[in-house]
Amino acid sequence: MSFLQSLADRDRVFDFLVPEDSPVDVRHGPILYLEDVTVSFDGFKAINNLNLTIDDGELRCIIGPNGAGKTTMMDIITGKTRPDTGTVWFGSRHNLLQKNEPEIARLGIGRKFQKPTVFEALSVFENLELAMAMDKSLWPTLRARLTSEVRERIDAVLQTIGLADLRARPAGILSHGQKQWLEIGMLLMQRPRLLLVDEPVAGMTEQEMERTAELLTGLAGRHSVVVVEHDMGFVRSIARTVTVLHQGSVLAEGTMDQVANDPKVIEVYLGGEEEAV
Amino acid sequence: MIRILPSALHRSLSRRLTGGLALSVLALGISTTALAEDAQDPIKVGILHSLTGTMAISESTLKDTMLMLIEQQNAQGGLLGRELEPVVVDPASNWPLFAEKARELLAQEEVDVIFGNWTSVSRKSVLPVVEELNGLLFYPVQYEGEESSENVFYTGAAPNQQAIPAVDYLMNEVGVERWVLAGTDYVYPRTTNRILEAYLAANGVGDDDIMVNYTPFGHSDWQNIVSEIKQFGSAGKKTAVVSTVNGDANVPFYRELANQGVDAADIPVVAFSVGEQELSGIDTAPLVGHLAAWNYFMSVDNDANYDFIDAWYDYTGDDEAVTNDPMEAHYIGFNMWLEAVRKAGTTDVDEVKDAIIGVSVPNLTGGYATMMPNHHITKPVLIGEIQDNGQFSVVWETPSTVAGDAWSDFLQGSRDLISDWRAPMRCGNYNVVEGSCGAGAAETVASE
Amino acid sequence: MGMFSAGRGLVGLVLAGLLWLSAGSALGASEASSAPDPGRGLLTELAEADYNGKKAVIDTIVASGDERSRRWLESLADGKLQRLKDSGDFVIVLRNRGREWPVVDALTFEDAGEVSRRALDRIRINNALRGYLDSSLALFDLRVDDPQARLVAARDLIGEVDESSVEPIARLLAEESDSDVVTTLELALAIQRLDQGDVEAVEVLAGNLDSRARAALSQASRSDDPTLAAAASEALTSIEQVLKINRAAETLYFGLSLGSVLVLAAIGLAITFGVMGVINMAHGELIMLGAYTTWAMQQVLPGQPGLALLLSIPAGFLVAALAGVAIERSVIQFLKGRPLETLLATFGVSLILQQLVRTVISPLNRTVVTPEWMSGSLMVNDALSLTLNRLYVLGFALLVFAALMLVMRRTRLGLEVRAVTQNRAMARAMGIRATRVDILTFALGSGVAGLAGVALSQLTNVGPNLGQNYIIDSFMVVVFGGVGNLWGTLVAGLSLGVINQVLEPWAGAVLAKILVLVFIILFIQKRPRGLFPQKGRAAEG
Amino acid sequence: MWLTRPLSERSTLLFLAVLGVVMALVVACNLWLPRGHALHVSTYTVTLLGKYLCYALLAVAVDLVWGYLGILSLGHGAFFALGGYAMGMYLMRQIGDRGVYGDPQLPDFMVFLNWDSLPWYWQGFDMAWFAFLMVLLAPGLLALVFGFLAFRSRVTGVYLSIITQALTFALMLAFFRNEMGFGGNNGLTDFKELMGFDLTAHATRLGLFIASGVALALGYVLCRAIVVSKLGRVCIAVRDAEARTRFLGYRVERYQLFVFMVSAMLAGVAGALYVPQVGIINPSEFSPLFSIEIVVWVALGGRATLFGAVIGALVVNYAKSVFTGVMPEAWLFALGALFVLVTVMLPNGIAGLLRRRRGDAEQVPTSTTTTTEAST
Repeated sequence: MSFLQSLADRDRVFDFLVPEDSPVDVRHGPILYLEDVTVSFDGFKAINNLNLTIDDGELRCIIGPNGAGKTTMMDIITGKTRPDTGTVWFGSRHNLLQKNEPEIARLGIGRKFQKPTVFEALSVFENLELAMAMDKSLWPTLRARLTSEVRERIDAVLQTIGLADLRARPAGILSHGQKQWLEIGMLLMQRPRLLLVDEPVAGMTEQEMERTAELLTGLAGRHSVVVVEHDMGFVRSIARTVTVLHQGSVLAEGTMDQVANDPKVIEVYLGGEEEAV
Repeated sequence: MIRILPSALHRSLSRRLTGGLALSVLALGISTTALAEDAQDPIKVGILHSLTGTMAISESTLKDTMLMLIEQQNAQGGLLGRELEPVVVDPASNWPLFAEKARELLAQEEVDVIFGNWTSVSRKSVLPVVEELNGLLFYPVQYEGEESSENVFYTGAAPNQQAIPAVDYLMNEVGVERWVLAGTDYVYPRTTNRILEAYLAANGVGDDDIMVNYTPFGHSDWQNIVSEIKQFGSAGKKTAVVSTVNGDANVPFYRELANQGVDAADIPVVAFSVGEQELSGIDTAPLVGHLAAWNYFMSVDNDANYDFIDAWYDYTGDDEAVTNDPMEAHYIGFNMWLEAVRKAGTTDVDEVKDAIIGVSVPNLTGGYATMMPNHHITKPVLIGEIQDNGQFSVVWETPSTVAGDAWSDFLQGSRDLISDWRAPMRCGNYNVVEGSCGAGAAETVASE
Repeated sequence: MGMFSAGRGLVGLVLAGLLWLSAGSALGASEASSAPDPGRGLLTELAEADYNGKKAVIDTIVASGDERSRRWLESLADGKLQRLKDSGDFVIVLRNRGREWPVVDALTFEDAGEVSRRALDRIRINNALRGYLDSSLALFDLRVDDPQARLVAARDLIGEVDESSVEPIARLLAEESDSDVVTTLELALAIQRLDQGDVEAVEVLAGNLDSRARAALSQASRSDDPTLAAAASEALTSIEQVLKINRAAETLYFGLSLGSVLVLAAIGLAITFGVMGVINMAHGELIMLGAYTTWAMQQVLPGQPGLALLLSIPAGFLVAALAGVAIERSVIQFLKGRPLETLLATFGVSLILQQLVRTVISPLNRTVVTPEWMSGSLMVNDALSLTLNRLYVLGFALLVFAALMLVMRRTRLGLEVRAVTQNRAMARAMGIRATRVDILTFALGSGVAGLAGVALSQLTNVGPNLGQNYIIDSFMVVVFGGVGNLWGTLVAGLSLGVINQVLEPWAGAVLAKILVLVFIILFIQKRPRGLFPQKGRAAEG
Repeated sequence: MWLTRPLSERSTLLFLAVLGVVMALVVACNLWLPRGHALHVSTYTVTLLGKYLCYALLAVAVDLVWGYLGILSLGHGAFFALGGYAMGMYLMRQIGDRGVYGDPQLPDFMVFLNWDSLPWYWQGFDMAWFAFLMVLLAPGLLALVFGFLAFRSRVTGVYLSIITQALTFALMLAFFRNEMGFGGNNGLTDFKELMGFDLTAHATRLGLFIASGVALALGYVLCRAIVVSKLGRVCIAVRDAEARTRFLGYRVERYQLFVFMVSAMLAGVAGALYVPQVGIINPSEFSPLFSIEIVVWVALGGRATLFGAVIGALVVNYAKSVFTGVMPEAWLFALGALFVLVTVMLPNGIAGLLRRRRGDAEQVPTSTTTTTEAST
């Protein structure tokens, strides 16, 4: 079966050629490196010559008006969309453009979607169980058992995201904010090197937002975190470095104050979104 | 995508399941209990025709025919002083369901005889059941032959009662030299065309002058094929199409012929599966002159036929209703069975089987049909031309009736086989060369 | 072969008779006297002769110059000239269905009441005889003023000319004014000359695409005379080349025609399925309803099939649309957002509708008459003719498509439909009544299915199984084109039609269909969202 | 052992117990109650029930991919039919020289259409082990090739459904072709015996009934084992949010392919047991409408419950058997109405009804619209 399976994998020729779970090499520079990336849909350039570097352990916020290409950028990093040109490197060893989503995920890049996507039919506990970093190929999954070690890890994360009481409930009944946390919890279970977080506080109450900010800042350092967000207040509360995207490329980069005073940014945002003001 | 929630709901659901299953089994069990037969009980006649699905178009009228015949018979006092009771089931044009329903009729309802089936595949499906449970089946449709079962009576035409005389007519009376054999891809056209190819070759028609074409069931786009036929027919020799195209595909076929200007004077089409009922769905004005070969036409000028038609008009309440060849086959088969039961004095299957061989009853074309020892019957062969009123006018007929041949003389495997279900032989596939019955033959040969 | 020469003899004879008639010496001699009608004698002879004998009698009837002969021959050709069994009188049947048939006296043409069909004997006639009759009837028309009728008559002469008729035809040709008739008659004469071994006749025939000319040439190419054979083969080769182009054009037309049927069947589904997301398995039955509406309309307006067909277009649309509304209100509205469940429920609806038609109308197919102006074909040249009914259907499909595009792009309804499709909640917030839009959209899709039914009634069976034959193809077309894209449906339908027809002569009908299906399967691998996928974020939902 | 896990579940044990008891009852009532006794179960009924059990196994196979993996296969009839054909070919070879033409090698239809020798793909089917292997391999390989292509290209949703439909439709047309050497429209029929047992014998029929029941039980346990494993949860994850699962590092297409193949093989087994009981296999089993009907059984019983599929298959087919006899001309109305009513009134099928009556409190959104609307 596993032989057939390896045949079924179209992106790999021979197993031994690709050291799959090799550590990310960050000795020579950043953990994520995008260069000259361009992608267009039907002639519309969603990403236009984008250059971006994220350092190991950094917490980076990315802002930009609607249609600036934030989500598309995430799609490219996680392998969902292939760019027309450009290169994307994870550490100095992994060319992400040659990998598909599961491989990228196994390298240690986790993603939280804009719309909270948890598995609604499964319990909170099971959601975390599926996300846990372990052998995710077919046979082991079929035969997997819940060891006490696994349980402990899941319990720990349940504590962190504050959903311990709801562990046995289906994820579908969680509130919007709880789903967001569950999703962050799932990212934690993956033990990623790099976390991509898309609009984590959309539709949250003040209190929920505070808690989310805590969660994310707590993550930085151990993990590199990229947050895409509209809410300026929230960004201000967590950000160290902010990158502004506009029409598919970087418009400005710096601290929140630097960026907020950049005349180009002000111009872009004036006709645009009210949050910027 | 729908999300259906979680596997947790499983639990003790199966408890309900128990109840349901047990109930249904119980219900089936009860329905199975048949009551002991008693002389005053009605004689049960099973009717196994599709009333739904693709074959309902052809078969549902046969069910009505049987109901009408039974009603008439009951009005005349029934049979052996007992009433006839029709048992109608619907095999829904589903071949395995035919077998199941046949089993239901024989094992559950304990009918004395079954009238049914249209397609060959449904007959093949029912055959083992009828043989296993020793039932009687009257099969009313023209078919490819190559079969003779002890329990089945074939009242439709075998290939020698339809195809060969039709080709003879075209060859001798119309002067056709070039042939298109067009059919639906299933066993009846395949066999008929193989027989015809052999027959034409024996009559000196070259391979170049024969074009064979098969189409799927219900084929509706005939543009290319008609165009090919036109081209094939423009070689300066008189050309005809022998069509074994089945049922529904005929309407678009004839429409395309008419619209591409192929008329009967240029390239006549002789069909073996197009009768009055099929024509009732077509505007026949452009088709006048195309031919069909059958053993009965509604237009036959005969009082028995007119009586039958009038009864049919009355029964259906529709003076535009049509009758056709398989209906006549049921008429003949039903009367033969009545006669055989009277002769045997019982409905016992084995006795009726013996009694029916040699029974003669009037057909609707002014002659008599006789049950032959091979369970096929004698029939006249009529060639008719389509009229603008959806009827056929007979242009030619065989001088006397033709006996159905179960095993074709023109096929390699069956050349040496005959069928005779009378006492000493009792064999459906007797090999005259080896002098032994069917499957046993090979064994004898092997052991010698 | 004997028959053919008999045919040629007849032509000569009739022509001679006609010329004689046209000389003015034909007078109705029978009218004057009250002596026994000679017609009765002629008809008795006709009734009693065998097929070959009947030909001679027909010649006599034609030569007699009796004014009634035309009607006699026509009735004979239709099988309506019949004889009463007891009296031996001749009648012409007016309507030959049912038990009692209305008749008129064949000699006086006066009404003779109704006669039981049992009391009648039909005067038998077969195909050969009918052909014989047709050409003699056509020759009655050679003298008429209408050049169109003369052309038809002239066409009948192609390949039927023999020595005896060369002379009279040549004379008629000299008097003929219409150029088409002239060419046709020249062709007819040239074929006869070619048969005689005249090399010059090849020139007249060269480049002519008529199949009978080709048949004559191919016969000549096998002739013993080397010059004739060479000239004929050369002419044949050049004809073959033209024919090849014609055949390619013909295949393309066949493909487009099949494609237009697919488009018509699928376009309604493209709306209900593509736009609303309802997997409507009863779509086929809505098509069936449209076809039955056509049938019903023709029953209401007997004798006016054309008018009935035209009226069926709005009627079919309405009937199917109303049925669609009923389905939407009774079933689909309860299944909002559960597209797969609509599949199951509408599957049930389709079973019910099918059986309803079987029970209420009949399990048998119904006759839908093709109006005069839709039968036959449009001759582009002698080898390429486009069947009219399919041409109309092709045009109709394009019209329906254009109208639909207009509705979707230019009307308030179209705008609302698109709004509701893209964001239901938002559209509702903006004051669009989503429920009303749902009903209207489903009605529109269903109504278009009804239109497809009206068109299909001209091509195929009108019966309870009609819908089932198209439902699977329809889904293939919509999916192949890309769900939610009307242009996709159009392009997909037409291209699948053409692919099928191009493959068919080469692979056979069954294999062609299989190959098309395999092609669809592989194509979807290449483009998992069809020919024209919806792009961007909307498609991800 | 992962396979035995379901055996510690109460629901599975209950299912097996019910199945076992009912089957034992049927067998007992058939063997030991005299004909004419009110509770006698005729052999006809036994065969009928055997057929239902095959359908139930088929429905379980469909529920596995549809209910848990979210793949609405409108072509599962193809796998069922392939398994059936593999069995049919074995049974044809078993006829040997007892066919009407007495040819020891060629089946009747080949003699009849003048084939001079057995085509290569008929070789080996005279051996039971080979035929039974093909019962699994033929549908399995088709599922492998088809699934490999489709899942690799990420064909999803209705596109996937329609190409599965195209697949079975193409196969139907292909098998109708007489040149294929599978008997064309007439298919394979007139079987005599299976592994030496006379197919018309009552004991054989009982045996086939029991075999079908055992196959259903094993198939059910296998599916449950998959469903309750972590792999089963991955499947549900794929069903509900395919992209998300991928970002968690699962190679979704492998999971899809695996489960699809298991399901196809189960369908093949169901087909193989079905054929000797109904006595015929012909291309109409490939008909797309049949495949849709299977889906209807599952939906009617309740999707994603496995036992719901069993109930659905039994109820619909039982209704069909009864109605076609009791009301031959109106049964389609009843069946059609049943489909409509159940879908409209019981969104979670009969299983859902049972669950509701038990009063399960937890109500969770069951459709995407609810969630989409909530999030927009």
